[in-house]
Amino acid sequence: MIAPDLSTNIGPLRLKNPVLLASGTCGYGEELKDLLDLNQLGGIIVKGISIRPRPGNPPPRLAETPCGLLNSIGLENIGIERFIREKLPWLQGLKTSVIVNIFGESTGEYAEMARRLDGVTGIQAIEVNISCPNVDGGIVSGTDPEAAAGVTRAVKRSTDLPVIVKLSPNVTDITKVAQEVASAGADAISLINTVLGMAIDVRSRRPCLARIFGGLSGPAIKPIALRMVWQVVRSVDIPVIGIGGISTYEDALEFLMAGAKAIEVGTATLVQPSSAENILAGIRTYMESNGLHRIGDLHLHI
Amino acid sequence: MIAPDLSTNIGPLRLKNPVLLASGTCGYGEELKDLLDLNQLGGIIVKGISIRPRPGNPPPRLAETPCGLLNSIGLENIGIERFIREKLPWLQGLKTSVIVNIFGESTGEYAEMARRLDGVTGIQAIEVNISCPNVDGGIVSGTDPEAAAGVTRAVKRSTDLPVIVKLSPNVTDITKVAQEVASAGADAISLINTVLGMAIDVRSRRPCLARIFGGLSGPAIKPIALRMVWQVVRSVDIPVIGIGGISTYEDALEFLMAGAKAIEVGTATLVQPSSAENILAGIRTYMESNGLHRIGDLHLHI
Amino acid sequence: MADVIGQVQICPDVFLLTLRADEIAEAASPGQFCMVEVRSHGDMDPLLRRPLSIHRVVGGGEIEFLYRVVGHGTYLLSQHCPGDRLYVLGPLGHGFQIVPGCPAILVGGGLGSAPLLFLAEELARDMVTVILGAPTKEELLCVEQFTAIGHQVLLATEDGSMGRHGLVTDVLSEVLSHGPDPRSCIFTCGPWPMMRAVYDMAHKRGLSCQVSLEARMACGIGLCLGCAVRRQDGQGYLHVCTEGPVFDAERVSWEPRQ
Amino acid sequence: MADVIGQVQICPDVFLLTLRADEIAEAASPGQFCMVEVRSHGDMDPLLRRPLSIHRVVGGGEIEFLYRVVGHGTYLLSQHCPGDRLYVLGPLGHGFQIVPGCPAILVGGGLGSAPLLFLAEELARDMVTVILGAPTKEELLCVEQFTAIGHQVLLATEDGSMGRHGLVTDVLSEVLSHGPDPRSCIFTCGPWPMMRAVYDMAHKRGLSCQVSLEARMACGIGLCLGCAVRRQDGQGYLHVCTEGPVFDAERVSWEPRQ
Ligand SMILES: Cc1cc2nc3c(=O)[nH]c(=O)nc-3n(C[C@H](O)[C@H](O)[C@H](O)COP(=O)(O)OP(=O)(O)OC[C@H]3O[C@@H](n4cnc5c(N)ncnc54)[C@H](O)[C@@H]3O)c2cc1C
Ligand SMILES: Cc1cc2nc3c(=O)[nH]c(=O)nc-3n(C[C@H](O)[C@H](O)[C@H](O)COP(=O)(O)OP(=O)(O)OC[C@H]3O[C@@H](n4cnc5c(N)ncnc54)[C@H](O)[C@@H]3O)c2cc1C
Ligand SMILES: Cc1cc2nc3c(=O)[nH]c(=O)nc-3n(C[C@H](O)[C@H](O)[C@H](O)COP(=O)(O)O)c2cc1C
Ligand SMILES: Cc1cc2nc3c(=O)[nH]c(=O)nc-3n(C[C@H](O)[C@H](O)[C@H](O)COP(=O)(O)O)c2cc1C
Ligand code: FES
Ligand code: FES
Repeated sequence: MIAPDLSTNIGPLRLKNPVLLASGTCGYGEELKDLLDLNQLGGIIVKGISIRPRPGNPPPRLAETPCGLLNSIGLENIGIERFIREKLPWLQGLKTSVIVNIFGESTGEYAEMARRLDGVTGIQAIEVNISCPNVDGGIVSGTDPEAAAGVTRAVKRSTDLPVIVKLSPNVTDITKVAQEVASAGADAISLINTVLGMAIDVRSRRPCLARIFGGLSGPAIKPIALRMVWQVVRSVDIPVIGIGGISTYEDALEFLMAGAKAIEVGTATLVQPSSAENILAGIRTYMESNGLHRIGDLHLHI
Repeated sequence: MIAPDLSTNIGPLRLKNPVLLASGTCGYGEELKDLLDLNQLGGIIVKGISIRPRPGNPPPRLAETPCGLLNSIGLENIGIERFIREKLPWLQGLKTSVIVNIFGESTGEYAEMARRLDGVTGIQAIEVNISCPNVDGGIVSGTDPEAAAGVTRAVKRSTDLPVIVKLSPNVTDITKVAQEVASAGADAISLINTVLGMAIDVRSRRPCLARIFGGLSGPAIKPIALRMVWQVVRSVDIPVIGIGGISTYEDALEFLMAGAKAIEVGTATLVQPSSAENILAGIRTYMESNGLHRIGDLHLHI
Repeated sequence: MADVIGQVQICPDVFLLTLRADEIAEAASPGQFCMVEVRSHGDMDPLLRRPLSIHRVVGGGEIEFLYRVVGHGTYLLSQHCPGDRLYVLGPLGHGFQIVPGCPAILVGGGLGSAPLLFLAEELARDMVTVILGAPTKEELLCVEQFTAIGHQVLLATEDGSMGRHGLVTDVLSEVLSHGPDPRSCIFTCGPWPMMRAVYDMAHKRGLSCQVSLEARMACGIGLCLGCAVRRQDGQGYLHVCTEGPVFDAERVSWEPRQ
Repeated sequence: MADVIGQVQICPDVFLLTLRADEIAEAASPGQFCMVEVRSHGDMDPLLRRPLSIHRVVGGGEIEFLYRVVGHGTYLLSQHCPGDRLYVLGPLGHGFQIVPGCPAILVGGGLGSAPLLFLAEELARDMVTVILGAPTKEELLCVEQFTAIGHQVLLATEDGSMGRHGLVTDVLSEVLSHGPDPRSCIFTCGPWPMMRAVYDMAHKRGLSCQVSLEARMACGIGLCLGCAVRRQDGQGYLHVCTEGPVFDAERVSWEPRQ
């Protein structure tokens, strides 16, 4: 038996395997160092950063729902300068791909961050979050195909790093946004970010989150995410990274079978820090026992 | 202690209490007669009917997902004439509100059905399904505000029955559709219908549903539904009926607190046929022990 | 609500669950099924109950289910112990139609013997041939129970470890080659390809054949219309929970499933 | 993975869970917590683990949690029996900072005594006053355990069924009215309004006060940034799981929560 080749190409970015940690659920990597061997994974996408530090939203920021998690963190982060100074050095020691997730309040801010990251050693790609539901105006650029394309173009112009654009699921037609982003030059698309939701605490008679709405993640959203990945894979020519509720290797296989070239593990890491390792091991075993040699062999052609 | 008044007005339609059975999950009522006392409930919304009988989609039509159910029934139904002849007589014997859910392939078909139901005894209202994800073209009128308004106007013109328009969640901005539908004269809005999703069986390496995509229902979608109900309640002046993942009385209270005037129980009835009764009992007890007199008292004003 | 009375592991993946459920036991007939809760109360996942055929009704209001652990739902079910209580809805659906006085041939593959034992017990006084098959001897189920009733029991295993080396359909073909009574009824339950082969043989010889079908179910009582199977006449679909699970095989489309 | 060694119901809603977890027992210090799995393996719901303070470390690598069943998660936890295994992540967070030689006043309301017992044991050789309160006598927890260590234990119940008729803060106010050692440290855990009142008293008298805070947590290890509480200095938020759960009360904003 030949050991399967788990490597996968996300446009110009080569990953040693298709299992990534999703932004906002793995901190800046170091928090996980005793709990998970990051070097085994395809890569890590660090917590979304912005130009200036952001304090985030007032608490409560979390609520649990059936098979799901609502969050309204509000992109709390230390800002791009402190990230480069304080967090990147540790990440540079990793033997896996480091992808930086960026969020801007304007096209200009996105471009500025891309420029700032360009040429910095230890960063293999940028993931552009145009879809955060938890900051004012955050979701707009993710739901308007034109605006999404504008951000994509600006970022592409400002960096030579591979650019992955991360889409919001809170749209009528995800394929339109995907096509615009692809035409605008994105190297890859990742999806989905969280689904806008809310919960009410009937004991206290108040919304569970201080900001009322939050982003839904976890197994509950997996069918929605998988449907959108399936649609986008069939409507653009660039690689697609699948995200949403992936907790087991079977979940990951669903996305790879739908045509995703890689997957990101989000909420599952919060629940069980070593989830990504188990998922990777499960994919490998499945490919071995089904005689599949390459990640692409998993893709269903229907 | 004064017993709480559970009655609620959905525009011109007065319900004895806010608990309804959702279309497509309670058959034509008779199937439940030994399992649930329909006369205790606020009303029943029968399986969606169309002008002509429809065979529905090929199997498999169902798949289970975490805390959710995917279905692609495809509106299998016996058509409006056989419904009136064969199913309505039994429903006429009920002492609860009977609401007929209609689906048309064109605005004309919707109007024709509304006309056909107008004046038929034993029907208290029409629920207009502009949002079925499981039939070709079904979702379009639900995601295009203009088209939704067109269907609403046509139905309103064709009947004197109260008209409830049921919205699809698969849109970027639910408030736009809601506002259009309200301006077009709808007496009430119900939401949400199912969320478009899919699942893949990794053993057989095939999509779980023959039609690949299906509608996601059940507890998994509750946070999405609640968020949309909250948004719509705050953007239109007509009554809103909340639907989506309601399984317990706490779930129902979340929707009533968000401002819904009534709720529909869907998938929960499939799982446990008497769910609606338990939910109703729970609402009553909660109101009693919190000294609330009317359904409207539950509404949070934030 | 039914009390769990027993949960016995029969072979590596197969369990026998006994529930106390007087009303179901009273009303049940062979081929009917129940929707059985698998999760613990208050849990939300897995959402749906699981359909299981009534394997037997035993003295004093008890019902038995014979089931294989194939996924999370049946795994959870196997974790329930005496003392637990489960929601069970049943008996549901249309079972086997017994034609009194006609010889019966029961053909079960693997877990397909689950509903057939109940039938065999009801047929106790008739002429009955039971044909059971499985991949290996270990997976042959209920052989003693069928034998105890006094019926003729013929066995087949794919590895030849017990009975005939081959498939149940090989045995059936031999049985039928002796020119069976034309009033014979075949009753079958098992994997789809097996039932299809059994139907083909019955159809060729003009024998009546009743099949117990499976389909994904959400409600089990006709509410969701999810449990559709194609009709042979092309006129839409049959619903396994209300019109079945046992059907005259002539009504069902045996086209390969997509 | 930790083995469940014991699960004892202490009073109607409160359970004492004992787990075998050598490494956690070895490393734990008072005030730290663990993220404890509540569901059964393979289940998806409830999704998250639950944060619970380490109540005690007992001989031979065992840890105890004292917890109240308040919702579905803690209910499920209470259903786990010896023989079960649970995923447990810990010890997590920053615990109480013991200042050797300084008198300590421990103030616990209701379940707030959970983390204080471990602290009391570590403080065994110091001057310690323990003040415990609850609505009723039945809900006063661990009184014997605190007494057994040899500390002075003062009690208050809201219905007067045991100790002083009133709140723990009434007792604290009396204790402090005697002009306490200015080096005294107050350690407190309990409902937010109680901790706030305790902080106010300490602040007025210039005494150091450490509070053990709660917040909704998803990860417990600094990944999600969900467990934020406002800083007193207005400069954003503290994170309960990594910077706490025990904080110098002067760092925390005591503005009423929205
Ligand atoms: C009327 C009827 C009677 C049945 N009687 C028995 C019986 O007596 N003994 C027995 O062992 N099994 C019986 N089954 C099948 C049983 O319902 C499924 O094995 C069970 O639902 C699987 O649940 P799971 O969560 O363990 O598997 P899942 O994780 O849901 O699925 C695992 C595999 O099992 C198959 N499966 C799942 N659910 C169903 C379903 N509802 N129908 C058919 N296949 C399914 C899927 O294709 C999948 O590949 C019956 C099914 C029906 C419809
Ligand atoms: C660091 C830390 C240590 C803790 N130590 C203990 C302890 O030793 N003993 C103990 O009984 N409890 C402790 N708690 C609280 C405990 O985590 C919650 O009671 C538990 O998570 C509730 O879960 P549930 O599913 O039963 O309730 P849910 O159904 O989730 O909620 C029921 C109620 O409990 C409250 N609640 C739920 N989760 C949390 C949470 N993570 N933090 C705070 N409140 C919550 C909610 O406001 C809600 O009204 C601690 C919490 C933290 C953050
Ligand atoms: C607590 C939390 C914080 C998140 N922060 C970010 C972020 O900073 N940037 C981003 O692009 N996505 C963020 N996400 C979204 C996730 O990366 C992921 O897209 C989403 O959670 C769906 O995947 P999952 O179901 O596996 O969690 C966050 C999600 C969670 C739960
Ligand atoms: C099996 C099934 C069939 C349905 N059929 C219809 C239908 O005919 N017409 C309609 O308007 N909605 C239909 N729905 C949608 C439900 O009425 C409801 O809007 C949706 O399931 C969300 O609610 P729930 O989570 O409580 O099930 C159907 C849902 C299910 C699960
Ligand atoms: S399972 Fe619902 S109709 Fe058959
Ligand atoms: S709980 Fe996740 S950061 Fe504190």
